[in-house]
Amino acid sequence: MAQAAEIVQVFQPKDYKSDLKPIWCAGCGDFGVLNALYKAMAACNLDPNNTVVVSGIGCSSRLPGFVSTYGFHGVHGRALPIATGIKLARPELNVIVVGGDGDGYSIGAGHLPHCARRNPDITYLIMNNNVYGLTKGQVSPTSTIPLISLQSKQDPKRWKTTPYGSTEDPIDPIVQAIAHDISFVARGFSYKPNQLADLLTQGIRHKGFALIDAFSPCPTFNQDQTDEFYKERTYDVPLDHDPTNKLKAFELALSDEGFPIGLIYKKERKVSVQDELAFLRESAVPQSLDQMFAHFMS
Amino acid sequence: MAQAAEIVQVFQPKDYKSDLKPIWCAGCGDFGVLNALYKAMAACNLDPNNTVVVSGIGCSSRLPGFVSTYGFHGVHGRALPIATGIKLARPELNVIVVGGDGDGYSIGAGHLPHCARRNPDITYLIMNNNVYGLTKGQVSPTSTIPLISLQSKQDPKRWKTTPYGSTEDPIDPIVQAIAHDISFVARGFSYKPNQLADLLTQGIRHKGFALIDAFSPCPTFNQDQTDEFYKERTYDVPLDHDPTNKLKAFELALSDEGFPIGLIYKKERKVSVQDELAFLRESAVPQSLDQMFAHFMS
Amino acid sequence: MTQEIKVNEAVEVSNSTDVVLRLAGESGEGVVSLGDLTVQMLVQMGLDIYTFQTFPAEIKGGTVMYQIRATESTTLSHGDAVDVFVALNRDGFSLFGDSLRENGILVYDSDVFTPDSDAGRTEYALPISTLALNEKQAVRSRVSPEQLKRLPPPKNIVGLGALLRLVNAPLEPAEQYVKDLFARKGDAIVEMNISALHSGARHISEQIESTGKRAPKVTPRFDMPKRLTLNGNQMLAMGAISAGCRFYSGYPITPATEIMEFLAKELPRFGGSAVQAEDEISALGMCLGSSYAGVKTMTASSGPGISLMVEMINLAGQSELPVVIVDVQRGGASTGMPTKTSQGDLNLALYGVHNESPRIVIAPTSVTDCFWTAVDAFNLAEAYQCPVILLSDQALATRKSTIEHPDLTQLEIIERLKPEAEDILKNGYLRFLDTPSGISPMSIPGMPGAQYVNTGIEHDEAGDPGYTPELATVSKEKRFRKLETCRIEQGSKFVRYFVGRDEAMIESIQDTDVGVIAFGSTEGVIREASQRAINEGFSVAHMHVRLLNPLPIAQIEQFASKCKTVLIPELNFSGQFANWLRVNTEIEFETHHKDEGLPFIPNEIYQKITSLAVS
Amino acid sequence: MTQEIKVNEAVEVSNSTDVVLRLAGESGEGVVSLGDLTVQMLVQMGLDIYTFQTFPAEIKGGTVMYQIRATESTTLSHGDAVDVFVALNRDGFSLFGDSLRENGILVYDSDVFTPDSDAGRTEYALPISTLALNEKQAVRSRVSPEQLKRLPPPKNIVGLGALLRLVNAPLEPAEQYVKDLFARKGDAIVEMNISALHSGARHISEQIESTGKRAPKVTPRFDMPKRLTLNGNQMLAMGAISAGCRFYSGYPITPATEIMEFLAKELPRFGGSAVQAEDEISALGMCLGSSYAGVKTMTASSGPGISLMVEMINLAGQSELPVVIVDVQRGGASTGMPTKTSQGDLNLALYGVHNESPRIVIAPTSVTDCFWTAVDAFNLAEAYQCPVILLSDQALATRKSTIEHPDLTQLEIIERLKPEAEDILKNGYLRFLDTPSGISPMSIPGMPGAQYVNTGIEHDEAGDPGYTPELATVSKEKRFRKLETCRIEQGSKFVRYFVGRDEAMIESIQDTDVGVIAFGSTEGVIREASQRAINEGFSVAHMHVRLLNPLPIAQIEQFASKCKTVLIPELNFSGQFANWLRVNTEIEFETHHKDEGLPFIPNEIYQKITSLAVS
Ligand SMILES: Cc1ncc(C[n+]2csc(CCOP(=O)(O)OP(=O)(O)O)c2C)c(N)n1
Ligand SMILES: Cc1ncc(C[n+]2csc(CCOP(=O)(O)OP(=O)(O)O)c2C)c(N)n1
Ligand code: SF4
Ligand code: SF4
Ligand SMILES: [Mg+2]
Ligand SMILES: [Mg+2]
Repeated sequence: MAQAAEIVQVFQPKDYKSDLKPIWCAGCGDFGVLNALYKAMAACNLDPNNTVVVSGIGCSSRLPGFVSTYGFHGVHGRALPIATGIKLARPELNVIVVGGDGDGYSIGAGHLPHCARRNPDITYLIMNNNVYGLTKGQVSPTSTIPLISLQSKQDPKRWKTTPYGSTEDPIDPIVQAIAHDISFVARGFSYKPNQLADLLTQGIRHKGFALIDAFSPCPTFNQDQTDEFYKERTYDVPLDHDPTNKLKAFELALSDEGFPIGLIYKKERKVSVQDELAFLRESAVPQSLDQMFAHFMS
Repeated sequence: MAQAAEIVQVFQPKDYKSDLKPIWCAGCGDFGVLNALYKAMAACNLDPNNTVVVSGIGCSSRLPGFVSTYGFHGVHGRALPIATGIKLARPELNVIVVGGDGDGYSIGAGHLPHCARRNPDITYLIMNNNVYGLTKGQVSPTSTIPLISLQSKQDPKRWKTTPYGSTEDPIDPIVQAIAHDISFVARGFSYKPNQLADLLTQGIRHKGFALIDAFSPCPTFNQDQTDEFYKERTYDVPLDHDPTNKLKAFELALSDEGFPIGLIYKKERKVSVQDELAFLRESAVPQSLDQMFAHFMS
Repeated sequence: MTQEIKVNEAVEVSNSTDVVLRLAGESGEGVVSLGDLTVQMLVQMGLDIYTFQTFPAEIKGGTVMYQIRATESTTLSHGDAVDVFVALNRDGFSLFGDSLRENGILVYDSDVFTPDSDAGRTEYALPISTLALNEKQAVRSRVSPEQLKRLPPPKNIVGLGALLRLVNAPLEPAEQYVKDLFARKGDAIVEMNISALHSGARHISEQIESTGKRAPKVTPRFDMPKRLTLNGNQMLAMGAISAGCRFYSGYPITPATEIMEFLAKELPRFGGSAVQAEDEISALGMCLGSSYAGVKTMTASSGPGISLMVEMINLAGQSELPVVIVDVQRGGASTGMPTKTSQGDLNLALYGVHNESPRIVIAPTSVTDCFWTAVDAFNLAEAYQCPVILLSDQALATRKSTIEHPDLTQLEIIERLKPEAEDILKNGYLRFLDTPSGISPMSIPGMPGAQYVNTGIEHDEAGDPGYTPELATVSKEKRFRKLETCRIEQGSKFVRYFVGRDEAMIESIQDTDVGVIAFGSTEGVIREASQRAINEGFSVAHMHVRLLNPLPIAQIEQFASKCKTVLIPELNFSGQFANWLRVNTEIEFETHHKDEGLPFIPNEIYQKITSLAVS
Repeated sequence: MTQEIKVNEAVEVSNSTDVVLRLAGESGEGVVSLGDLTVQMLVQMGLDIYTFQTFPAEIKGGTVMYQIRATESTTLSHGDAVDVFVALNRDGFSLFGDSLRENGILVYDSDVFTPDSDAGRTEYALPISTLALNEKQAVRSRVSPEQLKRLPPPKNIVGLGALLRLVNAPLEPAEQYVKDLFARKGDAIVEMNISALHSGARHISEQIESTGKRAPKVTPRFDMPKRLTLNGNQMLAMGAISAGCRFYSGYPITPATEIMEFLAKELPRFGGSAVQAEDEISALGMCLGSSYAGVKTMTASSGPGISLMVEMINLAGQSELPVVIVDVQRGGASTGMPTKTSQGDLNLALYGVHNESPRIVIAPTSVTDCFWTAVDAFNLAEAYQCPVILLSDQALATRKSTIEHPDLTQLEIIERLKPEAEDILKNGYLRFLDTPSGISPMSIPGMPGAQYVNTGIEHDEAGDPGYTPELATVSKEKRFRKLETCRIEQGSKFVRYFVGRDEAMIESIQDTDVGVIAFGSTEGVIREASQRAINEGFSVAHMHVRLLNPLPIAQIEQFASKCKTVLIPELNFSGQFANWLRVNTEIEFETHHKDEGLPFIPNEIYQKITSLAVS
């Protein structure tokens, strides 16, 4: 049997391109991310018919339209619950979630810890441009714009709802992800596309919930965190970093020396909710409708 | 002037008792927490007229009815935004938020990191009973009930929506709070009331957002995490612990040896949103309505 | 030890055919378990049961009330005045005692309080604690000190004995029941409880002998086939499973949680799963994901949770996803009165959407109908590919009722329209194909060549975003056309006509004085009330509408045309159903609406009907 | 360098009193800035401006359209057919070109595309890029190579010159404007731009000379006093500040974000603050907190965000907190059509609540009215202590209009009723005191002895939880009584009557053939349409309702009684306002409703009015 020739369909990155042309601005970081995703999907040989790409709302969340798989473009901030529902209903499907920093860390922030607790086998790719792109340039939870005095010269058009700078500290999505005990936590960068493709490949292959936060600069609305900015400040995760050591992962993420790119934290053997539910279904004694009613007869 | 006698009203714990009798079950941990709160309020000499206690929905969230201050008993999971609104509108008021683990960590989870970013000067007291009390016994994000097989003897009545155990890992609220960079993170225990009163006192005095997670067992619906359970597993934060060292705080919180009680993390000099907004108001050049209109005249 | 008590057949027994018992006392003090026990016994006696409970919002403390009506024929409501009131404390009596009928019987726990006496009623003192303690003392020597310490005095059983005696019921079935219940605790405990049963009975018997007053007598029907005893939440959950629901996600909320509790236990046995979500938004989100993936799915909540779902329901309507959303309505706006009942969420179900996308709204009418309405909900969701909101309510959800086993051979299951593989190959695939019915074949992930992006953005037939005025018009019309298709295909199936208690054909309704049109859980009480009016010579007909949106307009107008006056009774503040009729129909009517947290009682509807017939 | 161009006064000039310009092209390619420049110049010429824009949902790419109507008297709509269409690419023309009137003028960027020619219209080729590049080349030697590299060719200014010439406008004001605009960039740049202005003008002039076709002529009114040029969002924000709003929290969403952007900049100058929340639930939560603490507060969003606020709005209604919630309605259900307009959220505003708690719903009718309606919203919220939902829409919000400076002496500010310190001392304090008006004095933290717990649970006058049927009834009636008080006190202030363009008294409306009743942003277009009908001899009156809940029923019924036929036009799918009238009034009417993302144009309403007058 093992010898029997099996026709294995081998997909190329281009097979994941849909007919819709991305509507992103020229120079948007999301193009690089999309290409990395095509590559990762090919590397994992995902069948487009058995794959669903789920998103919320935002520039980045338009991505499902640009891949040839099944897609679910939901409402703002709710991609994770929707994706979890898909995975729990049909564990054999490949489920990939994409979206923006606003979508995932602001309005969607309440779902992240709970998705981490469930650890479904889905891959979550955040295109982190440190700004709200689609609504044209407001602070996001990852924006870094310190408060300034009213007299200062900062261009108020750049940060539209915080013209004098933000009164809020940015979050650190990686530290937060480790604290939530997400079982695969990585950082990528749109302008390091091969590495990003590799991280996505690992994330898709990882059995459990994988979060890849990818810097994906928005040249239209964020002139602070540009591609240049990140090119200068990112560095590869040191080779000797042990991602399975949580405290070390925190230490790496907290360090002040720029942004490490690569796999930062990994928790092995964390059970996935779809497996636990399958276990319950399989260990249950099947029942007929009549048997169910019988409990209440008297 | 400094010598002029000022009549300083000194409040006693009993002054914070309202006429409503708590409706909690006999033996509920929340009684101890309430008493600790009375003490802490007295220790801080809070004027009941200038103090607001805000809550969501749950057994614990009924607390505002039992104190003699102003109170806001809102909707499930939204106490932090409401409290933030009060503080930002009237920075001179003392604002204390109380509620349950479900209220704060489940439906309210999305507000926690953002309140941390803002760091308003409010004190958040979570009565953590590891269960949904008011809805009569479902898992909360802090419940620990491992999945079991259907054949096992676990009493399915105890965990009503997860009769075979939970498919989700519990969160660690302390690790999460440190990751969110909440500027004062402590753990208390209803059955160590003096220590809890002391932590609350510190939290109220702390300038910024303070979170105190207090174990407050629910004898009616949680027979796993009882007062006995916690009496056996809690210990005082070691005297040499440096709460201002974030990595050390993580290390303490992550350690497997039971639950440290005391101040675990503290971030000094984190600016509060109410101060930043005050700064903006103060540094702004005041404007009349006519001046505002003038910008658009032509 | 068990001493036979002969019933004095000479004592006065009302010849009413049914009896209404009401128990009230401190929550957590055994009211509910005594009620449940009593129900059990009455069911075993072959009687029909219909309960009504109100709980305090507190976990412990507060006053709980448990009303049981038992009849020889099918019960349609919890009744009007109470025949026997069992007050376990003073608060219970003062809060809920006013429903005791004139000449009714008050049993009170004389260990706890003594009511001010009232000439109109008969009062029986029952020192429940003392009697129970005596029974415990009696077995002291037969159990270990350890066991004795943990042994609760059998207060419930004392109460049960008294209640059974009061309604003239034999004690044998209760004896058998008690034996089974305590068998594993050993003989001593069994005998203590049997003795307690008789002790309660004897204590009341003595007083009955002296006053001659007993409650209405209901004759046991021991030859009855077995029936189900269930409440609305349970029946609804069973209907969902029977309809093929295999995924549930929800967030706890009173009074809907029980549905999830039921499904969490049962679904795995049917190859399905239930997941507690972190909030209601996530719950419905998971459901939409699961439906998109091809699995039938449901969530249940109450007002506050449904409010949070508004955005997500709209996504389902706009992107044509089948999903069932149960709203177990509770009392009050905002947090309101979680343990009380209402029909106040009709507006939200109909209109709770920004801009407009289609949804179907249905409401079950009785405990039995909870089963069929759940089945209908899934069928409608699948057939018309849209959210279906099912409006139950607290009274219906917690109402225990004896019902027939639903005839499962009548179960018809509708599956959503799927594209054919051949068709996809030949013509490609358009998820939102514009069709005469508005219904488009829906692919599910895994179908080759039928990929599409499900989206809430306005979109063309392929699902691609588009904003032209033409597209906006055409695609909205397409989506709402499904509701017109539904109205035509389903309208007549979702109305029922009654004359008095009995179902009737519309053809048999002619020249009626008063026609009642209503929806939801009020069906039984209206049937009982109109039967009473008919018995007194009034001309009354009743139409109950189970499909609220799309509304069966033609059927409603036809019914109304046969009635001189139409009455619209409902349990909400502004008359939401009446207003919905104003929007959709030309009919004229009188309204009767209120929203105080309690279900209607028959007398209230009867009064309203007869006043309209007269005027 | 600047060569004077003489206008050939002999060329044909339509004698229409107004002109409609429409620009369309690739988003991000200068359409909006050319439009804004043109508006600026037309305003400086003393003309009245009324714009209408639609944006693509994409950030860049997609087609954007900018319509400008300029008139000598007050403009009430963006007009019907377009007189001059400037197409900057082929898509722009094919998507938006159909509105060009017969005999209209099409100007196209001949560097980009050539339209299929059409006998009916006049076509002017304008090689904008080439002309602009020429101008850039001409200053090459006068700027540094660095500067040259970053210097964009002055395409907008070329376009502006051409447009001004087309509408027969003098170039001097534009010259001055360009000088000021570029002054800090140095003489070379100033001169390049002035030259570009003339280059565009000259290029079109030559073609005008040859065809003799120019657009309708509008005579400048240079003596006009200064006016405001603003859109609805800006006026609304200014109204809020003027009404005393000192706290704002919101979450970005198209098309409401601009309100927050405005307030974030301005509020600190007035001693207030704006905070961007993590989501809409938090935004409204912060507002309720701030209102409870005694500060006037507002949030703004659009459909998806308002949907998320449903639970929190209900809390405000139930616990009687004043708060203003702005819904800038956009097109489509769910994510829908974010950059299009609609009046589709009326249902949600009226009924988006589980069970029932009071709220007020109002809608502004014009850019000016956005100011006053914002003021009203705060006053009503404070006066009746409940949430006020203000329904704006995308078209109104983004519509730029020249308006009079609002007369701030007319500003009346209402503050909430507060308890008197003496009274508290003497009688204690009951937050929810039941009063004849339903309005209770509201304390704020800091007031000694007036502590209470604000709660969404059903509660008594003190605010303590309670669930008795009596309390449920009494307290709900109390809360809804406020709406009746509001209806009586405010009803007549929130309706306006028009005969044609002009405001009228109800007394002057008699025996009218067609009465139009409408709400929201359609006021101007209806006034214009009915004026046109009146000019042609039809008998038309118009009532515009600014208060949707509580509805001024008496006023509406009175108006309707004076009209033979009533028409209800609105921009949504099912006729939500018409249905609301069915619920509340006895009047009969015809409806005209659609929801395709665009505002009405006058002709469409005119057609409807006249067809009804005739039939
Ligand atoms: C409930 C709701 N609130 C607000 C919006 C408006 N909105 C759309 S996308 C977006 C944020 C976009 O930022 P991000 O998620 O970072 O994505 P990006 O565009 O930067 O890729 C917002 C606020 C919405 N669609 N729905
Ligand atoms: C929107 C909404 N969803 C659900 C509920 C029902 N509910 C009330 S309290 C509660 C959880 C209570 O648990 P917790 O917050 O831990 O408080 P505790 O009772 O344990 O003190 C829930 C689910 C609600 N009131 N509102
Ligand atoms: S606005 Fe920014 S994030 Fe959006 S498409 Fe343009 S560059 Fe990308
Ligand atoms: S149910 Fe639990 S948490 Fe609630 S009052 Fe009782 S003991 Fe306390
Ligand atoms: Mg972003
Ligand atoms: Mg809890």
